[in-house]
Amino acid sequence: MKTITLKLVLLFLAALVLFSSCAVQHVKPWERDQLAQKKMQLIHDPTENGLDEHIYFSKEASSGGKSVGGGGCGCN
Amino acid sequence: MQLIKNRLRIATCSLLAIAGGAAAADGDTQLDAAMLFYFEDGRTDVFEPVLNLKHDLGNDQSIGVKFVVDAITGSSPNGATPTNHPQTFTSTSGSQGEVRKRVEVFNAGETPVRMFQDNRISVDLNYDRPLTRLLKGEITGHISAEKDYVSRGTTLSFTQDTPDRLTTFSVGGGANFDVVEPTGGKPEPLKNSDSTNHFGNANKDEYDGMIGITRILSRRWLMQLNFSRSRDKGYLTEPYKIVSILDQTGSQIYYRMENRPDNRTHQNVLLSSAYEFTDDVIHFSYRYYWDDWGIRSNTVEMKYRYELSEASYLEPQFRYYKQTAATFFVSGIIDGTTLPQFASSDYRLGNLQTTTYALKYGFQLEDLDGDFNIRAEYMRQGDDPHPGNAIGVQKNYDLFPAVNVFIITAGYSVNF
Amino acid sequence: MTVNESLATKSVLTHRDNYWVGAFSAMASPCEILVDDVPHQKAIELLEIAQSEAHRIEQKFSRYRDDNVIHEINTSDGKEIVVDVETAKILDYAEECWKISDGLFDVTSGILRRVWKFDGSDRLPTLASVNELLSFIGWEKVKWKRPTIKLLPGMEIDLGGIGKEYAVDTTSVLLRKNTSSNFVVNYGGDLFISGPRRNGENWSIGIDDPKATGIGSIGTLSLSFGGVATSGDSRRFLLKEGIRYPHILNPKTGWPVVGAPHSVTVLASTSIEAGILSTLAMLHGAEAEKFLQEQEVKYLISR
Amino acid sequence: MLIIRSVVFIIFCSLVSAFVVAAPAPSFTLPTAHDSVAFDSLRGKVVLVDFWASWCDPCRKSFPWLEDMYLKYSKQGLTIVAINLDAKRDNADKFLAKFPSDFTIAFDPKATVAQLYDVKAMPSSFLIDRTGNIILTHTGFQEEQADELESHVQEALKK
Repeated sequence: MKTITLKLVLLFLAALVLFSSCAVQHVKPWERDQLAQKKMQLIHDPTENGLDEHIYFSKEASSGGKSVGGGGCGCN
Repeated sequence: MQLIKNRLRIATCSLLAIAGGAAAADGDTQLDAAMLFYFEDGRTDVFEPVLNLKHDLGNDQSIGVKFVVDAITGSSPNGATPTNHPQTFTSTSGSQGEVRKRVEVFNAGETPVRMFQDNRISVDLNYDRPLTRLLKGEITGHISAEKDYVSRGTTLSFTQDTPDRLTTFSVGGGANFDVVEPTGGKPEPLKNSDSTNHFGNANKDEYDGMIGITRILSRRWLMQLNFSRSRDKGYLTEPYKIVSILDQTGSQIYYRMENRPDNRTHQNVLLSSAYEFTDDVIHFSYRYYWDDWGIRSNTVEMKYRYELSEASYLEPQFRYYKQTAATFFVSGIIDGTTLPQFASSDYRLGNLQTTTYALKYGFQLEDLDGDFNIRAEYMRQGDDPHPGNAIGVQKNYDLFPAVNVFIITAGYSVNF
Repeated sequence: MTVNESLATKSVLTHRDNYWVGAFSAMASPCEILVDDVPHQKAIELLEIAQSEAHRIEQKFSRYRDDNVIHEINTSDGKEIVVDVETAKILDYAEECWKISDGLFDVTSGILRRVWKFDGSDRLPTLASVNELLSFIGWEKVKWKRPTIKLLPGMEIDLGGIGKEYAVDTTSVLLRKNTSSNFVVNYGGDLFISGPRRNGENWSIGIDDPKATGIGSIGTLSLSFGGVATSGDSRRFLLKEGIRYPHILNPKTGWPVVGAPHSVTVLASTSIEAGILSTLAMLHGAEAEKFLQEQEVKYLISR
Repeated sequence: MLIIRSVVFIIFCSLVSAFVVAAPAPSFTLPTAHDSVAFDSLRGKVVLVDFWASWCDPCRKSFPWLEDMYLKYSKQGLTIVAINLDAKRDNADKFLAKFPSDFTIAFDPKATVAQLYDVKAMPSSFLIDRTGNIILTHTGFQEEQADELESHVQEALKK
């Protein structure tokens, strides 16, 4: 239990650093050229991601995290 | 020879586009297709084609439909532990009145597996639209069916941008209603596998919730933090999996059907990021998972997209996964001791590590629109073959034979 | 009403049998739009849109004006002319039509009218005078690379063969954007029908020539969707030694197409496609029917 | 709590930003493909200033629409200045080859004019009346809103 709390605290700290506005450049609307590219999407190949999620869902005890829902197979 | 009429039609379309605009705009339908071939240790083959269509409805709305077919033939460990004598399993497979009995014998030290064959078809629909200038909503529906399993689900999610569009909050929820229809009915929990009765189908429901925050950190850096929680209720046991009952020396005597709790709550925290160097992009994600079955896992995933030219790239991918065992995971139960309430020998609930290496190559062709990619992937699952809790003769055998999987994926996407 | 308004801006809107008829004159033809039931104000607005679009195209592409791009090109005397996007699209289109018709459709052939006067007489031009003109005809002699066009000195282009049909189609696109009611745009017999009437019935469109043969009805066409255009010899011809030379000139030979029908009416997706196909059918002379059957289009032919 | 407060704040902000503004349009002079365009020389005309970039998906939809507007209303006194904000001119040129246009294209790779206009999203349009006042700002491109914008253009042309 203790290690979980520790990990959560660490993640929370990471989040604080990430999402506090001081650590962040103010990227203007016209400066989104790089970010607008498909390859910069967090899930940049949704079809591939779907296939991978399906494999890991059926081969491992953990699932989810990337998007809401999913599952739905009685994989052996 | 193409009809003059048809060539005229094409020319006219681009001519009259001026009255409705300057030039033929990009197509508003996106097609993604992929085919996956999966080979596991020469014992399981999977063929899985995917077709994904997304259509722009205008006014920033879109609908999508995704078809997946999953054709599996092969075998997977049935839960029985390797032991010091041959093990024999009889399975019945029947179709339309004709019943076949199949006897399989596994040598001493071999891990028994169960043959199976299944085809799964799934259809997903989704629709998304803006609700205000900065708020978007998406609704999805899902249905899938295989021989012994039907799943139906729906999700609803929202994303809200801040006015500077640097931060996006997301929130979503979903529900899944599944029906498990084991061949011959579901067995009695922890009953002797030879004398168990089988009756009826079972339900399994899942409720999911998720919140997330995505932030633009710089012109080239995007990061996301997600928290999700799911609750599974109902029949979570694998109806065909068994647990070996051992004597004091660790030698197998008979089997019982496995049994799992009918509740499971699990959580994920996922941190993911995309960062662009001059042209290359690195994707990184870390996931921490925990549930009330005692399973904890850490997942690290990395993809590096190396741009070879304007029209091609190479993308090495790496993933490492490590989980701890469920509290009721056993490699066998000693005969005469009190039966636990729950027990499973499914290796996927034990201590487990998965390592995946992949190399993807993406390219465009001169005479054909669209993007192509092909990926070769090697995945290895394993853990200590001689765990400390092995009993007697079990110590002599490989309790966790490594699983080697080779996967080829080919993908194509085009706008029309 | 101000006096300086020219005749060209006059229009008449009448309401009959649950639809509006807006009539005006443009491109030397009577023009009208029929619009299924809309409020009066909307009908006025749509009529204004149609009229201004018809005049815009006329002004921009007529060869009778000296203030437009066609005049600039035709008086360029071998110099390069840079054209706007819309003109570029039309030139692309003309080039494509020339290609797919194997040279039968050619916007540079208009100058043949200098030697051919179809006045019913027997005064054929001399072979030499026709051949002399042929050296100034042929799209292959045009240097066209978007957005620049260069003609040989003495060459001219004439978009008369597609201008009216193009105006019908661009007007239809504009009307479609401004109303959900269905309508008919009819510019001097070239027309576009956007869809059936609200009561489910087709639009009835009168045609000039009741002697026509081909699809179904005689005298009126009953249509719910598509473009229609008619090409004809205007019953003008020359007659010499028993041979009738109709007002249909082959741009490759510079001579009339003997055996061409009086008129060909074609139904297609748009007015401009119907126009090109009907022109090509005329140029196929005695084989006009065969050509249209091969193209699998609906047509009416009058011989 | 923090998240809930942020969400409430954001929803509030998105409501507020729907207001129509009326303020004098900042003046500018920018290069075009062969020449330059000076805002001050457009006085007396209705001007639609549109900020765009080649990588912006909705801009692919707005461009044909702008061309359409130009063909329809330029005779009545509408001027369209589409200001490109690509850092690399190359990318803009490739886009323009695909979407040839008759209206004025200006280049502002350093985004100096974009900052004067406080551009909030891509694309952004500013409708400026004959007296040089911004009478409408519009972000993004949606077909439904385009019709509304067109009616504002028509009205501005009548004045």
